[in-house]
Amino acid sequence: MSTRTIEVGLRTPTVDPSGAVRLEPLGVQLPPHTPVQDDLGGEHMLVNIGPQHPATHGVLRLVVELDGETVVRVVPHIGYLHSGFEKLGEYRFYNQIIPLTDRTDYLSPMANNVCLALAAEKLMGIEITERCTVLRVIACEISRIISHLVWLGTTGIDLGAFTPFLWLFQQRERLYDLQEAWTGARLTTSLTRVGGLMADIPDGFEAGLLDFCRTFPKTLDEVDSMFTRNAIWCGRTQGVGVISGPDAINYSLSGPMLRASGVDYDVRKDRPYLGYETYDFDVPVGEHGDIYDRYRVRLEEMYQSNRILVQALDRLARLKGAPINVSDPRVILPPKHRAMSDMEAMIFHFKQVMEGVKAPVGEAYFGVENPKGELGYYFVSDGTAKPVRWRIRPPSFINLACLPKLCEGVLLSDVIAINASIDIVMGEIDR
Amino acid sequence: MGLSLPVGDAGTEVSTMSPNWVTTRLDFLANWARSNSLWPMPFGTACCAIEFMATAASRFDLARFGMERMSYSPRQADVLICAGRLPFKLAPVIRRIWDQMPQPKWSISMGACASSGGIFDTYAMVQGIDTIIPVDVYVPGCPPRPEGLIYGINLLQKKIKGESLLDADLRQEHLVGPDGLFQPARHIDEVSEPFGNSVHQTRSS
Amino acid sequence: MSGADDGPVSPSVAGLRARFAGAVRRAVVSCGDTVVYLEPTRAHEVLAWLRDDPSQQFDYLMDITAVEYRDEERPLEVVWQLRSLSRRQDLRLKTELAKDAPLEVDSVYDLWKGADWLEREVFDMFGITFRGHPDLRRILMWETYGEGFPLRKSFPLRGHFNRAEQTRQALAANPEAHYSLEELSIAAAYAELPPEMAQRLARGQRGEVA
Amino acid sequence: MLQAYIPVLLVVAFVVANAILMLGLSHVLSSYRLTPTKLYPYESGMPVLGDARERFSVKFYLIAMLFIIFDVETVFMLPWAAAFHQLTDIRGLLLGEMLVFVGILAVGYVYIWKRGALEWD
Repeated sequence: MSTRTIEVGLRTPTVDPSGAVRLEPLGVQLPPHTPVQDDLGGEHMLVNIGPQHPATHGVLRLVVELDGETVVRVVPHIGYLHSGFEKLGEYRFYNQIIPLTDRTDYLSPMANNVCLALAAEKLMGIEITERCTVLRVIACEISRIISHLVWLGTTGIDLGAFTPFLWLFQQRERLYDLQEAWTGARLTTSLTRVGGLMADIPDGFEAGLLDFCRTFPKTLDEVDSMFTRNAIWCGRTQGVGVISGPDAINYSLSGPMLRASGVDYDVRKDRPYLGYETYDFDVPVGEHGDIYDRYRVRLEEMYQSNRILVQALDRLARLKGAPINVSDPRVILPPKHRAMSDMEAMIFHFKQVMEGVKAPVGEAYFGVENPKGELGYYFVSDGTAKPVRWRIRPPSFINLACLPKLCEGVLLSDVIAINASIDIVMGEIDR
Repeated sequence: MGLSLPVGDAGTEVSTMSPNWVTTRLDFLANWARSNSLWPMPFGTACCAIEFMATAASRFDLARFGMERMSYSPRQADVLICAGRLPFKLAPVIRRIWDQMPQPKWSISMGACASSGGIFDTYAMVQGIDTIIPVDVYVPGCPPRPEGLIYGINLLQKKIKGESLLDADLRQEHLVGPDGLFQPARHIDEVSEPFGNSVHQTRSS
Repeated sequence: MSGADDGPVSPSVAGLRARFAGAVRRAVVSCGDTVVYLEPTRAHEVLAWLRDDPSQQFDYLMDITAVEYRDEERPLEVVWQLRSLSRRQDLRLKTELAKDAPLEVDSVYDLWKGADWLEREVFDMFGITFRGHPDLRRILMWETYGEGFPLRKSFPLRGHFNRAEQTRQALAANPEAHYSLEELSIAAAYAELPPEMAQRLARGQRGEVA
Repeated sequence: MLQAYIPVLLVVAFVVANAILMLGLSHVLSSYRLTPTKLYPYESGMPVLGDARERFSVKFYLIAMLFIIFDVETVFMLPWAAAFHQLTDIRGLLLGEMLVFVGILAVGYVYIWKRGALEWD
C-alpha cells in the first residue's frame, strides 16, 4: 500500500505589481493520490531514467513510478539542454540566426536553415529564384533521410538490433560527404541565406547524389527485411504506445507521430511550399498509431524522399547555370570581386554586414514538414534588423508531451521503446 | 599501437618521479595497458554526441584505439567525454558523475561549447566545463570532425603514457570546495569573460 | 518590400465579430496571416467556441507563445496559433496583458491537451500564470531558479548574477530543484529529507536558493 | 583411486590462484580515493529518492521458486542421460524410472497451472 506522506496544496509563484515574487494558491487541487489497495502489492518506487542514460536519445530525464515491473506513471523532466536559443535570436541579424538553427535540431540541419530562410523571406516579402527552390527541396529531403537513418539506427539499438545501425550509418556517411562537399561542414551546415543560398552545388554533387539515390533503396530493402517481419521487433512494437487519431490531434502531434495514428496531414501536401505540389510523391499513413506503424511510416518516407530527390535532380539538370540568389543587392551580398571594385557594390556590402538586412514591421509564421514533425518559425519584427521575437514551434517538444499518456500501465522496457519511437532531439526540445 | 617502446619524441617526457629501472618498467606496463583500453563514458548532450556516434560507427572506428566498449555507468568508466554543450541545469549531473568515477580517470572536453561555452554566451550555459570538473584534453571544433576527436584521444593516450604510478597527486580527487565552487570564484569569472564577438552583443536592437 | 499588410482577412473574423462583439478588439493581416486581438478575460470562451463550432472547427492547436516588445509601454502579448485541419484554415489570436497588472490568463489545457507543456514554457520564460493549469511549474530552468524569467526584455542576455554565482547556485541544487512536489511526496525518501525542508514542502512552498 | 582426482585438484588450485592473483594485484596497484559522493548510489546522475529495498510484489518470488524446481528437474536428467548411454543392459528399467520422476513433476506442473500461479498480472 503506497502511503502519501505529505498533503500537497499546489501554489504557483506569480510576479505581483511591485515586482516581488509571491505565492498564489492555484484554483486546481491536485487529484488525491489513491493508494493502491492490494495485499500482494509492493510499495511504489521512483526510478530515474535520467539525463545521462544511453536510451534517452539525449539528456531527457524520465522519473518512472514503478509498481514492481509495471509503470504507474512517467514524469518527463526536460530543460537539461536549455541553451537560450530564442533569447540569443533577439541579439542577432536574420542571417546570423541561421547558424543557430543548425544546432537546434542537429539531425536535420539543412531543413532548419531552409525553414528559417522561408520564414524571413515571408516576413520581408522576397521571392526566391527557381533554381534555389529546387536546391532547397534537395536539402530538405537529404535532411529527412539523414534524420530517419539516425532514428532507425538508434531505435534498433534500443530494442537490441545492432547490425542495422552500422548499415544505416554507413549510408549516412555517404550523405554526409555530399553535405560536406556542398556546405563545407558535416553537421553545422548554415546552408541558406535570406533570399538565396550560401553557395551553389559543387560539380560532381549531382552525380554523387544520383548514385546514392540508385543504391540507397537496396540498403533500405535489407533493413526492411531485418525489421518488418522480425518476430522480436513485431512483438516489442505492435500494439505498444498506441494513440488514436483524435487524441493525436488534441495533443497537437505532428509529422510521423500524427500520420501513424491515421491522420493524413502533411504540411508539404496541405500547405505546399517550395513547389512541393509539382512533385509526385505520396504520404504514408498508418492505422493503429503504435510503434510499428511509426516505424513503417518513417521507413516509407525514406523511399518517398528518394523519389523526390530523383525528380529534383532531373529538374536541376534543366536549370543549369540559373542564378540561385535574389538579384536584390540590399538582401544578398554582391559577389566579392565586384564589392572590391564597384563603389555601389561596396556600399551595399558594407551596409549589409554592418547593419544587417532590415525587416518591415509585422510578424510572420512559416511551418515546414521537418523529419520530426511540423517545425515553425514565428518572427515578430519592429522594423530593425534584429527580430523582436524568434519563436521556434518545436515538433519534438510537443510530441514528447504525450509520453506520459502513452506509458500508463506498460512495462518498464516498453517505456524505452515508446520514448525511442517519438524520435526526439533534445536540442530542439530544450532550445 | 601494439607492445612497443614509447617513442622518445619531444611530446612524452618520462615523469622524473621514477629514477630507477624497475618502476619505469612497471610504469610502462601500467600506462600501456591503461592507454590502450580506455573505456569512454560518453556524456553526450548535443550535436557533438552525434559526431561522437559517427566516430564510434564503422567508418572512423574508435575500436582501433581500444575504445570499443562504451560504458554508460561511471563505475567502469576511465575517460569522461563531455560531447556537447553543458547547461547550468546539467552542471550538478556532470559533477556527480565525475565524482562517482573511480580513479584513475581522465576527461576530454569535446567541442567548442564544452570547452568555452562556444556561441552560447547566455544565461543558461556553463562557459567551459573546466569550471565544473578538471579537464585533460580540449578538442576544438563545432562539432570537431571525427579525425579531430581521434587526434584528441591520441593526445590523451600520449599523456597517459607519460604518467607515473608513484606520482600520487595525479590521482588526487579535486572535490567541490566549501564555498560550493570547484574553482575559485575570481577564476571562474575571469574564464567566463565574454570574448571576441560576444563582447558586442549586449544591445538587443 | 511589402509583406506588412496584404492578403484577404480570414473568414473566421466575420463569424467571430458576429458572435463575440465585445471580445474581439481588432483584426489585422500581417504577411498573409490574420491576427485577431481578444479581451484577456474572454479569450478562453472565444477559443472554446472556435474549437467546437462546426463552422470553425479549429481542432489543431499549433502553438502557444508570448511576445514582449522592446519599448516598455507596449503590453505583453500571449499568442495562440490555431489551425483547422478539415477546413485548411489558419488563425492567430492574441491577448494583450498590461505589464503593471499581474500577468494572468486562462489556461486552454481543458480544450487542447497539447497546451500543457506549451503553457508551462511560457510561464517559465515570461512569468505569465495560466489559471486552471494542473501543474504550472518551470519546465526549462530548474525548479528553484532564482534569477527571474529569462525571455523578458528586462532580463540581460547573460543573466543577472555573475558566472561564479550562477555556477555556485547550479552546483548547490538539492533534490528540491530536480523533483516536483508530487514526486517528493510519493517517494519514501520523505523520512530522509531534512525536517525544515519537509515542513516547507508540506506547505507546498519551494525553497529559495540560499 | 586417489590418482584420478589429481587433475581435478590441479584445475581447482589453478582457478583459485588465478582469482586471488587478479583481485590481489588490482587491489594493490589501484589507488583508492573514497569520497562520500563516490559511495552515493548512481542513478543517471540524479540525487536518489527513496531506496531500492522496497517491498516487491510476491509474484516475482513465486515465479523464481517455480523456475528453480523445474530447473533442478532437468539437472537430474543430465547424469541419468550419461548413465543411460553406458548401462545398455538395464535401459528399460532406467527409462521407466525417469518416466515416473517426470510424471510426478508433471502433476505438480498441472496443479500450479490450474491454480493460476503462472498468470502474470
